[in-house]
Amino acid sequence: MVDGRPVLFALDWAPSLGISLAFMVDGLSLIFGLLISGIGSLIFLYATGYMGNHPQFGRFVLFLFAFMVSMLGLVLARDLITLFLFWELTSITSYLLIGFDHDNPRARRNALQAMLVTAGGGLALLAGFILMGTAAGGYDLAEILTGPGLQDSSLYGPILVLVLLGAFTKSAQFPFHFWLPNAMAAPTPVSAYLHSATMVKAGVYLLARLHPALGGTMAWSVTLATAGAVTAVLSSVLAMRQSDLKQALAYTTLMALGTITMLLAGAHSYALTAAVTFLIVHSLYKASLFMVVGAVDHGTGTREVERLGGLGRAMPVTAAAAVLACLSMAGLPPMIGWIGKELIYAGAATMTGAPLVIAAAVTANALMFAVAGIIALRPFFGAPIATPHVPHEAPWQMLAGPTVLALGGLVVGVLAQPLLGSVVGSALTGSLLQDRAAGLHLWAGFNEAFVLSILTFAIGAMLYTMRDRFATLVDPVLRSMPSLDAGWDSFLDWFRDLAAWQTRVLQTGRLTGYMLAVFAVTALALGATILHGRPVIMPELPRSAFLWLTVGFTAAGAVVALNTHSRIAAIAGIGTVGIGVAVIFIFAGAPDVATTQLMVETLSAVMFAIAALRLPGLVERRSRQRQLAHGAVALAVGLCVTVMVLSVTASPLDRTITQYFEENSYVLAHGLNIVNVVLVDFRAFDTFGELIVVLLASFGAYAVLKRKGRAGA
Amino acid sequence: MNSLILSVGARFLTALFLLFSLFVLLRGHNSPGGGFIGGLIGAAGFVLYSFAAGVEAARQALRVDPRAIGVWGMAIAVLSGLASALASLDPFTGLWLILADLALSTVLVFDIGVYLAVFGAILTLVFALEETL
Amino acid sequence: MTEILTGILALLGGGFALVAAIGILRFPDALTRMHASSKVGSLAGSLALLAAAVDIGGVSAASRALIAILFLLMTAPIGAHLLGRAAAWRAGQKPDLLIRPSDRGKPGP
Amino acid sequence: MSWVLALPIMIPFVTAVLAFLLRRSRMGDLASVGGSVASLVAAVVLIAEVLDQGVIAGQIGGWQAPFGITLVADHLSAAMVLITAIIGLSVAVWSLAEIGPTSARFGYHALFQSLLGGVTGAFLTGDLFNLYVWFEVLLISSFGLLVIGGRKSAIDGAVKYVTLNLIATVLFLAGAGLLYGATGTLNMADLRGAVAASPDQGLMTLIAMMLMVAFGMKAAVFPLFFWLPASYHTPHYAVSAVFAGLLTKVGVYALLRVFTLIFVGDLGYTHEILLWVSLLTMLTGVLGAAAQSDFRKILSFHIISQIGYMVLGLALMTPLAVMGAVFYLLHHIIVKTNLFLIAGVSQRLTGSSDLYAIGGLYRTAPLLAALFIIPAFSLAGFPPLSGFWAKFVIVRASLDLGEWLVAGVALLVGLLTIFSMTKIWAEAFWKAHPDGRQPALADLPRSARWQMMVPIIALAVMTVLIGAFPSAFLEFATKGAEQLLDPAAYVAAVLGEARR
Amino acid sequence: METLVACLSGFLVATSIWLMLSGNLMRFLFGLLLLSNGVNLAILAAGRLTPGAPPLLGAKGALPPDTMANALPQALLLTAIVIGFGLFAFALALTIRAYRTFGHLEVDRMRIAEPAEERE
Amino acid sequence: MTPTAFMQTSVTLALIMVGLAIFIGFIRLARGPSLADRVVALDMMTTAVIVVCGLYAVRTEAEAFLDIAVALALVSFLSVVALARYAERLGRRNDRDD
Amino acid sequence: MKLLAINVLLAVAWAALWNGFSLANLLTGFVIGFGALWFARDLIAQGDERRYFRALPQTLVLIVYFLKELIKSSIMVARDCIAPRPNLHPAIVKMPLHAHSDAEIFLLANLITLTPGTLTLDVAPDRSFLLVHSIYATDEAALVADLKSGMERRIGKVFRP
Ligand code: NA
Ligand code: NA
Repeated sequence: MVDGRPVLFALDWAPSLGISLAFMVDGLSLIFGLLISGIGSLIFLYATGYMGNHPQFGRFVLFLFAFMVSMLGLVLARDLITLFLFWELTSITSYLLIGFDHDNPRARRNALQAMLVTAGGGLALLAGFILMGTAAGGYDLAEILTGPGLQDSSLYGPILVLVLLGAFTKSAQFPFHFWLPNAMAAPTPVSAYLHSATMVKAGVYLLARLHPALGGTMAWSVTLATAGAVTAVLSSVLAMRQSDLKQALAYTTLMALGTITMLLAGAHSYALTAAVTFLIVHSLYKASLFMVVGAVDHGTGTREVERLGGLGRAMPVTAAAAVLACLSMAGLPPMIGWIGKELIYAGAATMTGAPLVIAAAVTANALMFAVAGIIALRPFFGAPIATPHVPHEAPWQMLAGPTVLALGGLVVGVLAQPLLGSVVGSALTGSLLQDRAAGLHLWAGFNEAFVLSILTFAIGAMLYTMRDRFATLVDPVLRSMPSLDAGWDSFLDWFRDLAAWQTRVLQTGRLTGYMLAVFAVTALALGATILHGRPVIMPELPRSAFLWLTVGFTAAGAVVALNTHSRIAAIAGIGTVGIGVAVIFIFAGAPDVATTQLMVETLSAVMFAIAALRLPGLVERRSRQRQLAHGAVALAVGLCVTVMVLSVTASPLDRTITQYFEENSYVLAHGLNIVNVVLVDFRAFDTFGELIVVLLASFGAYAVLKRKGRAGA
Repeated sequence: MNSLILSVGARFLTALFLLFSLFVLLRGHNSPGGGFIGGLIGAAGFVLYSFAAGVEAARQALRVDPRAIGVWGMAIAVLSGLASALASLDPFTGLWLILADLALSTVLVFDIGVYLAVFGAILTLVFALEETL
Repeated sequence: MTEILTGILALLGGGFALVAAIGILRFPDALTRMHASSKVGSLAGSLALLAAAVDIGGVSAASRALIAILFLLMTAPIGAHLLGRAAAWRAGQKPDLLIRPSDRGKPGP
Repeated sequence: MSWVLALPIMIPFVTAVLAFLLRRSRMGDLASVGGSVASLVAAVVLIAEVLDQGVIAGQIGGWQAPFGITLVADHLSAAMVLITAIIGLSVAVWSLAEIGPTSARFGYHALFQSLLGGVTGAFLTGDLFNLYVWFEVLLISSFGLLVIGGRKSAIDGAVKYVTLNLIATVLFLAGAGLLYGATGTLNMADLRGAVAASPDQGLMTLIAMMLMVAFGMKAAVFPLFFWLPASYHTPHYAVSAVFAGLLTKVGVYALLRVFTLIFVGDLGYTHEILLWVSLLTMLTGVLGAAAQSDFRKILSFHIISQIGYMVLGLALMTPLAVMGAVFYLLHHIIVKTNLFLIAGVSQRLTGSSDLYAIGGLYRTAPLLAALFIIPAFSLAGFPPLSGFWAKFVIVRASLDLGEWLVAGVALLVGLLTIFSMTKIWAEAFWKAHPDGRQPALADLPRSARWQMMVPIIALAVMTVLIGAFPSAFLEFATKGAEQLLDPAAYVAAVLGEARR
Repeated sequence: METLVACLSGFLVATSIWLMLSGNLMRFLFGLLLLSNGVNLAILAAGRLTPGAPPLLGAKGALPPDTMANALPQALLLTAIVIGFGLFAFALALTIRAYRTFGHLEVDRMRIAEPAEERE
Repeated sequence: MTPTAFMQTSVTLALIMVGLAIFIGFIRLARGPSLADRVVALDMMTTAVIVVCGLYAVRTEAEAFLDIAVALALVSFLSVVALARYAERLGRRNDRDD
Repeated sequence: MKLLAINVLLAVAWAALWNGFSLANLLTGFVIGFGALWFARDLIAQGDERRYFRALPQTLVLIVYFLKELIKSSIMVARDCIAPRPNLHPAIVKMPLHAHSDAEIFLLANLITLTPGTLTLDVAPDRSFLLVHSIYATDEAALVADLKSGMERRIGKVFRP
């Protein structure tokens, strides 16, 4: 037990970085853990019915299980980096799950979208966690939460921004909400799981978890309330307008997440109790409804609400579950949804900016009421409509989950306080506040919240009945709004264009451009450094006429090679340079070097003469402009080299090593030719490498000349 | 290259190049020369031969694939470096056997390795170039 | 005495080298220029080497100088012959007299 | 002591000789694998010695430093040698499946082993000119390996690779020669003192910049990286795998060594430049990858962006940052080699490396898919894989210094890496093969399947192990960084306490 | 003396760069040869030029009365020359192969490996 | 003038003459016009290096420079042979003049 | 050839006796050895081998002749090099060959080349003539006659009994 939090497991993971692989359980983790594992088991059961004969079902179960474990790890983590580990694992596993239908390009695209948005947020979160670790002096969550809080830290601003980025992307808060409906590309069990108890709740969990450390400031409240409210209202409007039941559910998920986020903006126990309770509410009915929609899809072959009707007779169990779950969603008593909604209003009233928050909550809840009506009534009641298959009830595995969860909503609604009271309470006292939690009661008295509930139902009922009018009113507005999803595509296109442009500019495939860049960089690096450091230069002209002549014809030889169109003239010019350099070697008292130079020069000329037979003539193709640019760069590098050599020779040479060679060449190495002794004894290792170079050069040349050409990239 | 003068000249000049290259190799420790220069000169001899008689004839005269000669040179150089292990000395430490005026050493063996490697490498290069059409 | 001899030989060597160069510059075509290079040049080299042999003295210097001269005299004409042949062919001088490479290998008359 | 240091360099060359002499039979292949095993043993002995004694140094030919050539191994060198041996063995085994008798007859194994020898020499030498020599050895081996497959595109790639690398090499040579002229020594430990004592610090910085350009080119940093994406996708896969893993790292290693040991006189100038270079390298590399649609080309560009992280670690020059660079270096070699090997298997199974022309691996080659995930997500920096720790340390080091921009770029580049990795995943694995082909590992001959998959699995296991149990590796890297930032032990091991 | 050699070295480097940038692979080879020569001169000059006595000891290792030329840079140069030759030889072979592959030596028109054609 | 001074002056003068010789040879090399002209010039310049070696051996009293001359005298003609071969083949192929 | 080897051995032995391998010692040894061999010629050399005793002096004669020609004509060419108006008459002439062995033709061709003013361009495939380029070919017939009587005759003396 650490500060009342039972430690599950702790391991020094990267002690030098202060990171441990540690887990703990408290009320908050417990609620999440129960939802994750409880709903998770039902989802597994459901999946066996839904897709048990899918050829890749094994992989599916593996991914889903990995995902569940990741979620559990996330909510149980006691170390920020541990938390981040599981946070990222949920991104990977959800990526694999969303793209499970991998032959479908849409699924792949949406998986990528989810991945990039959540992983992008994840990276922000990482930075936030690192800063939190720096500000709090460690990554241990228990210590951070019981500590003084980071609200006064100089890093608070960046931390907040980064953590919220992480949480909002994961929980699909506006403006990062667009990935979530697209994640419907996943098989229904995945959607049911991701959208109810897991993935999207991770962000909410994080906000709740870090509330004590980061919450309570103006920035926190305003940001969370605004993002939450906008998300809730916008997504509930959108939910109304979906014809695909699954899409409709997806948008209601956003509404719920928005609401919870909005409530987490508050500092008072009512708001937080509401947040936690509504989280449970939502998990129960949402998982149930997703599974219901899956069952409808399975039983009829469609999820389009316009093409469904009167299924109640053919699919009675599904219908019952749907109705029960929708009651909870609509917030009607005696479902837990009622209590949740009551608490929302009660909580909202305690928050700063209460009127606005309440208005948002009422709007969203009324819309939710209408959506619940649509989902519960239209497919199952009224006149039967012909569907792609003849409607039939799903197998029991697919019914167990929705029924159990829908009934659960009823049971915990009726027995709210005994069943949930202590759990919610401990979540709050343990994790969020030292304050007491509010009670969970079906009847909390004739209060403000009750009035708002009635108002909600009234507006909701009106919206349901006038849904066509609502559509004509809302659709033009929605159409005129920029679609973030389409924006995502254009963003990606822009990004790809940017990448392509950059690559076209840099990686042109033109070697001269590459070389020019390299030499220009060299000139710049050396030139700027010369100006920066101003090395000492000591020009001192020699008097030897012979040396002047030698240098003169050497330079002239280079000039011949410069622009000639004759191969032989170039070879001869370079030969002249070789001769000149050899003469300078002679002049400098280096017979071995001069001999080698002359031998190498001869063999180079020989090889060139052989090669020239197999090569075409020379042509200068450069424009005048290019020639100027190339000339400038060439001269600049040359000048830098000269300056460097001059400044090297400006001060006397430390001859310690040479003296050692001179003194010991004979005594210790039995040789009179010091250069050779250096080569084969003092620095034999250089020579060893050198002979390998020459040998391998010949191997490479042999291969390049003799290996038959093969096409292919 | 069809020239009587060249082919007669090449016959003895190749031998002369080879002889001279060995001389340069062996006295390199005390005068200008050594394995590199020696190898270059020796190879130049066979290059001349290939000019006069053709690459095929030069390869035959050489008997061994020049790449193999080069690799043997490398092997000899490695072995001379490893030899000092026998005397528990650092790698590439010269072991000397000095008999009066005659000095035999692993250092010389190393230089012979260099010679062969350079010799083989250059002939590999030139022959391959020659055989390319 | 050896010093004066050395000096004269050196001067001659340098002088012949210079003369050869002037010949190469002034003579009218490649074939004539070769006369200046392969002969006067070899002579210049030999003289300079002799100068060194005389100056340094001793067997080893002398033998090196002599060997160098020998090598020079052995190799220079072979190169000159091949180059001259190539130059003549390329210049197309008196084509009726020149032996084309395609004639080679055929049995003689 | 010197033997412990010299053998890892010499064994590959002995192997090269044997493999060449046996090139016409299967024994040549086996010699290469056997020699790689021997190298691995030598590398393990070396690192054990280093762990036991700290920095160790030895003299070639018994000539004391700074007169003879010194071999030195500190933590960084020893680890690089070990990783080189691991990569060498893995790719040697993998090569058995890819390299046919023709390439073998042209001396593939000899070139390959010499490349490893050159790389190892570069990591172990304590002498600047000797470093140049080993650079040349590995360079010329890489030339040979690049063209040995005989593909037309490889010739195009080789033209760019060879020309640009030759320029870098000459710059290195010039820098080394000038530094000798300015200080009178080539021994790197000795150079530390000599450079610090030089009266002309401006000149020291100038030479430092020359070497920075040379090593930067080898390391493929912006804007000197062009040769890499131009060529790395053209040779045998085994060749590009070993290139990807090791070659650029030698450049990074050289930067890391030289700019911590020798040139520390004007950090505000040299390391500031490195900082900007690293940022641009990360960004341009990752953007380059985003523009590609070829498996290997994407991977090639990612080498560049990842090099940026390592250079960044050096540029920041704090213990944590340098530790990050060291860790990054080690982790990335394993991961990048493995990705290229996987790309090779993918090409073999699907018939192409063009992502738009292949697919279907997820459905019918799940093992390969699973094995791709590991290095791919490690590269992108996902926990609990090795790349996460590398990225974590670098980002934290940047944030610790208040370098927001740097950290932001580092994170952004991580995200864009995910973009590329998921692109490969979506196109090569998830998408169905456009020809309806059903690529499966069972298509490979039995022997090739083992030869290809065992190295991949081994490297993936290493990636996971480093990620899952990072503490030993992090501590190792920390120790390595400490040695780099305070080279007293290095200098003492080479020169003894007395000199300078 | 070093001054003049330094200038020559810089000049050779400049000409070599001009040649390398010409876009013709054969000219690149010319440039490479000049670059090696230029850098070799730089190394020689950096090791200081002592005109005269070569670094050879007299009989029994006797040191000559005057200072000898610096042996170490000479050894480095020798290594550099030979390595440069090897690299040049390979580049030459590659040039021939490139000509056989592409039918020309214009590097900017060698575009098999990259860039990939634009994909619609 | 002492004999020693005479010798030294002679060597200096000779060196200058050789330097001039190489320079003049270079002019022919640059001008061409035919391949053979350039090769002739190159050959002459190589021979001039032998002269330089001899003169340097005198100046420094070092036999080592003679060793350069020996090697050069033997090997340098190889490049003439190779270039002549080149010229001959080109002539046979009737390529354009070069 | 055998005799030459013996002669060289004798020279070396002579030098060794004098305790110094100086050039002078070796040369003296060679001359004395040659004399000794000549005296003992009936004992050690039969028939064709005796050619050595004629060939060696003829070789010396040839060398001296060649050096003389080399210097003489070098000066001639040198004069033309710097003369304000060089007296050049370049032409290619055909020089009929009497020599037939490879070595003989080789030596002849090369010595002609080394002698300034003339340059061997090629040997006829049937070895019937040499192509010689001369810059002093005012009279082609005289030139050929000169070459034949000078160089070719002396070489013949060395090679043929
Ligand atoms: Na010559
Ligand atoms: Na790499």
